[in-house]
Amino acid sequence: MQFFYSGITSGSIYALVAIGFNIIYNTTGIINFAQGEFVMLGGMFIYSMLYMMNIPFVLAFPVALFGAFVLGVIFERVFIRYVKVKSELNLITITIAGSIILRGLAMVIWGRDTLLVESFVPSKAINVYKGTITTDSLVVIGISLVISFLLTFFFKKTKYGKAFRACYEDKIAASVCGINVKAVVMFSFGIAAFLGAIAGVVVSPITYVTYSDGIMTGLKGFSAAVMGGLGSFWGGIFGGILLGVSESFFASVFPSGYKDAMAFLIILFILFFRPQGLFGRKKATRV
Amino acid sequence: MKMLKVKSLFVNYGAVEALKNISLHIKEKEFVALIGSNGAGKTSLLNAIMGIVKPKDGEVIFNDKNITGFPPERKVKEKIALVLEGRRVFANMTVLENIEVGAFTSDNKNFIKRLKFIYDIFPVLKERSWQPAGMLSGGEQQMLAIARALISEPKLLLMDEPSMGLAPLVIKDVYEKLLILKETGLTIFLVEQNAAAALKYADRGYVLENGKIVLQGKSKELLEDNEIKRAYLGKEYKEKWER
Amino acid sequence: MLRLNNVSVNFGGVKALTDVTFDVPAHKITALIGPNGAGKTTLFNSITGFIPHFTGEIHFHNVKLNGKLPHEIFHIGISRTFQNLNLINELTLRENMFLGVIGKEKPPIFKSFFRLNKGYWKNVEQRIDDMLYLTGIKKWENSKPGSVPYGVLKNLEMARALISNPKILLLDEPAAGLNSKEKENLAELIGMLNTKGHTILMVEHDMSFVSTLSDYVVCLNFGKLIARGTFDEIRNSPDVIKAYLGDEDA
Amino acid sequence: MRKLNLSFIIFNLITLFFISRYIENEYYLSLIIYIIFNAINASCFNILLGYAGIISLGQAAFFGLGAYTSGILSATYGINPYATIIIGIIITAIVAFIIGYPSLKLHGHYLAMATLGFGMIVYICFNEMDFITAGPSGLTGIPNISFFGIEIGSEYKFFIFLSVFYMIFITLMEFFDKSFISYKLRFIHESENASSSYGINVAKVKLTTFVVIACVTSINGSLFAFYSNFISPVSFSFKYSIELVVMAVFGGLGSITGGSIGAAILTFIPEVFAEIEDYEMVIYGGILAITILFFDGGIAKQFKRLVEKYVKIK
Repeated sequence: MQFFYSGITSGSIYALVAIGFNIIYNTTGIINFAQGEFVMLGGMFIYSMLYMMNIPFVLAFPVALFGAFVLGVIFERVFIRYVKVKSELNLITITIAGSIILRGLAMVIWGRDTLLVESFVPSKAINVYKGTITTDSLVVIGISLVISFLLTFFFKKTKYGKAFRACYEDKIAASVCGINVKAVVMFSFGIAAFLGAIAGVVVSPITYVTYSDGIMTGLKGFSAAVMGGLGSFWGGIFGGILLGVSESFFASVFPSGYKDAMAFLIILFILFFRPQGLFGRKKATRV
Repeated sequence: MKMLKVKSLFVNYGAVEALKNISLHIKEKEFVALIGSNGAGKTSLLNAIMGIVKPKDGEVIFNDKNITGFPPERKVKEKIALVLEGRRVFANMTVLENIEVGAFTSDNKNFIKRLKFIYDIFPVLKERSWQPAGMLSGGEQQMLAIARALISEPKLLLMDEPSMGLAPLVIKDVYEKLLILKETGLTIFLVEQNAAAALKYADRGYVLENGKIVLQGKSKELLEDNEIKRAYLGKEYKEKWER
Repeated sequence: MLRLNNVSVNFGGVKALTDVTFDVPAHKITALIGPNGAGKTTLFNSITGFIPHFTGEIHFHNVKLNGKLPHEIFHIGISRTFQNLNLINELTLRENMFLGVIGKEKPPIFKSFFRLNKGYWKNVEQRIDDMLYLTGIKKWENSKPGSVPYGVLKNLEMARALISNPKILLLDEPAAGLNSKEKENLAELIGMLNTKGHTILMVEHDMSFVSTLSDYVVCLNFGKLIARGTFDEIRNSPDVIKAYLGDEDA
Repeated sequence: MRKLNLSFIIFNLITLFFISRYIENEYYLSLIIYIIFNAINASCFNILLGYAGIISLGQAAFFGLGAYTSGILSATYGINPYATIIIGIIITAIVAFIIGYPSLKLHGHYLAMATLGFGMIVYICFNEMDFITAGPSGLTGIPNISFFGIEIGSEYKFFIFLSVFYMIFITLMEFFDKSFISYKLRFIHESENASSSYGINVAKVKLTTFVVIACVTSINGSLFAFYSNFISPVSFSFKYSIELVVMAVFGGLGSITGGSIGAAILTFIPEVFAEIEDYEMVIYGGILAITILFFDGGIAKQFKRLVEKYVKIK
C-alpha cells in the first residue's frame, strides 16, 4: 500500500500540471513546453520569500501564486501573441524557447544548488492502512483537492469560467457572443502558470527545489494530460493520479533509477496506441 | 433611417477575391435577405460586417458610426449580433449556459427579464434548459443560436443560413419566429441559399453572385424574377463558350 | 469506368452519404453538384482512399477500391486535385511540377541521387515542358507560387495532376476563387482535355461552369443522390430546383 | 533536376583548408571539431524538421547510441573501431525503426513529446545501466581510430579526419537538396494528404528518412567517442537535443547551410565569452525566440534575402 500513498502524492502534482496543460491546450491548441518551469518557479518564489525576504508563509503563498500568474500572462504576451506564422512547429519551438529562458534565468538568479524548503506544517508520519503517509503529502493531496473543486466551481458556475469553456468549444462563436478571445488566451496562460506554481509550492518541502526540475515535472504533467485525454479536465486529474501510482509501483519493483524511464515508457505506449487518451473517444477526422 | 450601410466592400482571401465592391443598406426594423448560391460570398459578407474577417477595402457604418474593422466582441457592444452558419452552439454546455455566455457583455440586471422574453418566444428552450446543447435537434439548435444572439439585446440581428440542413417544416418554424422578433422591433439581415423561404418572409432582398450584387428589390418582385434561377443554376453561356 | 455501388459513409452516427450509386462514363466530363454539406467532398474522399470505412463498393475498371490507400489508388490511375493548392512556396512552378512525376514513376533513387541517369530526367523535363505549354503557364515556370495570379496556380495544379497521365481526373472545385476571365480559360482547358479523351469527374459550385462543360451531372443533397442526367435534365428537375432554390412551402 | 550549387561546398573547403594551414592552437582546433560535430547533428535535425516536417527532439539519443556502441565495444571488448561504427549503425537503425514506426504516425506536439520521451529514456538508460555504460561518471579508455594505419591521435589529425567526413556529408547534402528526394520530403511537409494522392507512400518515406538520418547521427556519435576517448551521459541529454533545435532554427530551417551556420555561431559564442557561461541557456532561448518571432527562416534566409536584394540593385 505504501507505494499507493506516495503515488497519490506525486500524482496530485502531476494532475495540477496536467490541468495547466489542458487549460492552455483548450484555448490555443498549444502544448506549452514551459509548463514545468512554472512549477519550478513556484518553488523558487516561495523559497525566496520564506528565506530571503522572511515573509510569513500565509502571505508568501498567495504572493508566489500571483507572481506566477503575472509571469504566465507576460509569457503569453511576449512569446505567443507575436508569432507571425502560427504553425504548430513554430508554436512548439517558441514555448521551448520560453522554457529555456525561464530555466536559464532561474539558474542565474537562484544558482545550481538544490534549495531546501522546510515543511509548512509540522512534519510527521501518520500511520494509515498498511503504510504511512506524511503530513507534507497530506498537504499536497489536500490542496490539490481544494484546487480541483475551486476550478470546477469557476468553470461551472462563474460567468468568466463559462466564457473560458465557450472559447474551448468554438472561438469564433465565443467572439460573436462578445467574449474577447485574446484576453481569454492570455488569462489561460496566467491560470496555467498559477496552477503550476501551486504545485511547485506544495511539493517543495518534499522534493526541494532545483532550477532544472521543470523539464521532468512538465513532461510528466504532459503524460498525465495525454493519459486522461488531452483537453479533458477530469481526465487530467485521473491521468495524474494513475501516472503517480503506477510510477511508484514500478519504483517498488524495478531499480529506482528507472522510475522516470518508466513514466516515459508509459507515455510512449499511450501515444502509440491510444493517442486520444485512456478515456477519450476517437475523433472523426476530415480531410 | 438607414441603420446599417455597407459601402463598396472588398474582401480577399489571399489571392482570391471573395467580395467585389459590395454596397447595401438596411433600414431600421426591416427584414432583409441576401440570397445567393454556394460560394457566392454570403458568409464572407457577414463575417466582414461582424469583423471576423478584415475587409480589404470599404466601410461598414452602423447608426452613423464607422465600425469597419472593429473586432466581433466590440460589434456585440454596438448591439449587433450574429448567428453563425451551422449554428455553432457550445455543444458540451447546457442550453442555459449557452444563453448565459451570450449575455457575457450585458449586465446582469436585465438577464432574467430577457431570458423570460426569450423563453416566451422559444418555449422549447425552457423545457430543455438543462440539457447539453449538443443533444438538441437541428431546429432547436438554431433556436438556441438565435436566443444566444438575442440575449445581448441587439438592435440588428445578422443570420447566416438559418435554413441550412433543416427540414422544410422546421425552416418554416424558424422563419416564423423571426417574424415574431421583427414585430418586437428587431432589424434582421440574413443571408440564405434557400431563396424561396427567405424571400417569402423578408421585406426586401439582394441577390449575390460571384461576390457581386447582381439584383435587388422587393422580395415579391425578386421571387418572380427568372434571373434568380439563373444566378443559382447558371447562365446560358453555352453559346459563348461553345467548344 | 468508375462505378459506385450503394456507397454510404457514417461520421459518428451522422450519415454523410446514403446509398449513392452512379457511374462515371469514360471520356466524358461528369459534374458532381449539390448544396453545401451535401456530401460531395466526402464522396471524393471515399473514392480516393481518405475515408476507408465506407460501406458499399467502388470499382474502377473492375478493380475494387475498397480498403486501398490513397497512394495505391493513385497508382491505379485516379488522380485528384484539392481545393487548397498544396504547392511548395519555396520552389518554382516548374519544380512544383516534379511532384506529379516522382510519386508515379518512383525514379531510381541511387542513380538519380548521383545524377547518373541524365537521360531519364531529360525526358521528364521534356514532359514537364509539354504540360506547361498545354496548360498555358510556360511563361511563369520560373516564378514562385506567391508571385503569380491564382488562376495560374489552378492551372498548375491541373498540369501536375495530368502529368502522371491518369485514367481519370478528379477535380475538387476547380473554378473556386477564380474570376470570370480565369474561369473561361480553365473551362477551355478542361474542354480541350476532354476532347483529347480524358475522363473527368469534378465537384463544382459554379453552375455556369458546370453547364458549359459537363456531359453528365450528378446531384447530391443530404448525402443522397437526388438526380442524374444531362445538365438540362438536371436543371429542370424539381428535386434539384428545390435543393437549390429552397422549398416555397416553407 | 536542379543544378548543383557548389558554392557552399567550396566555401567549406576553403575554410577548412585555411584552418588546417594556419591554426595550430589545440584549443581552437578542438573548438572547430566540436563545431563540425554539432554542424552535422544540426543539419541532420534540419533535414528532419526543415525538409520533412518531422520534429524529433530525441536526436541526442541517436548520437549517444552511436557513441556508446562504439565506446563500449572498442573500450571494453577491443573490437575494431570501424566494425563498431557499423554495429552502431545497425543498432541505431533498429531502434530508430522501432521508435519511428509508431511515432511517425503522430504529428506536431504528439510527435515532439514522443521523441522527447524516447530521448529521455535513452538518457536514463545511459545513466543507469552502469554495468556496461559506466553510469554518470562516464566511460573511459576509448581508443583512437586509425586511418590506413595512421592512428588519429592528435587534435590536428582528427580535425583532418573529421573534415573529410564533414565534406562528404555536406556534398551528399547538396546532392540531396537538389534531388527529387528533397522535393518528396517538402511535399510531404506541405501536405501529407496531397502527396499521398500523388502516389507517394508517406509513411514509408518518412520512416526511411527518419532511420537514415538516425544512422548518420549515429556515425557522427561513434566518431565523437573516438575523438574524445571518454563519453558520459551528459553529452547526450535533452539539453543537447534542444541545442540542436536552436542551431537549426537559428541557422535556417530547410536549407543545407542552416545547420552549419547555426552550429558555428552557437558553438563559438559561448566558448569565446566564457564569462557569460551562466547566461548560456538564457541566450540560447532568447536567440531561438527572436529567430521565430522576427526572422522566420533563420540566418540563412536573411542572408539570401540580402544577397538577392543586392543583386537586384546591381
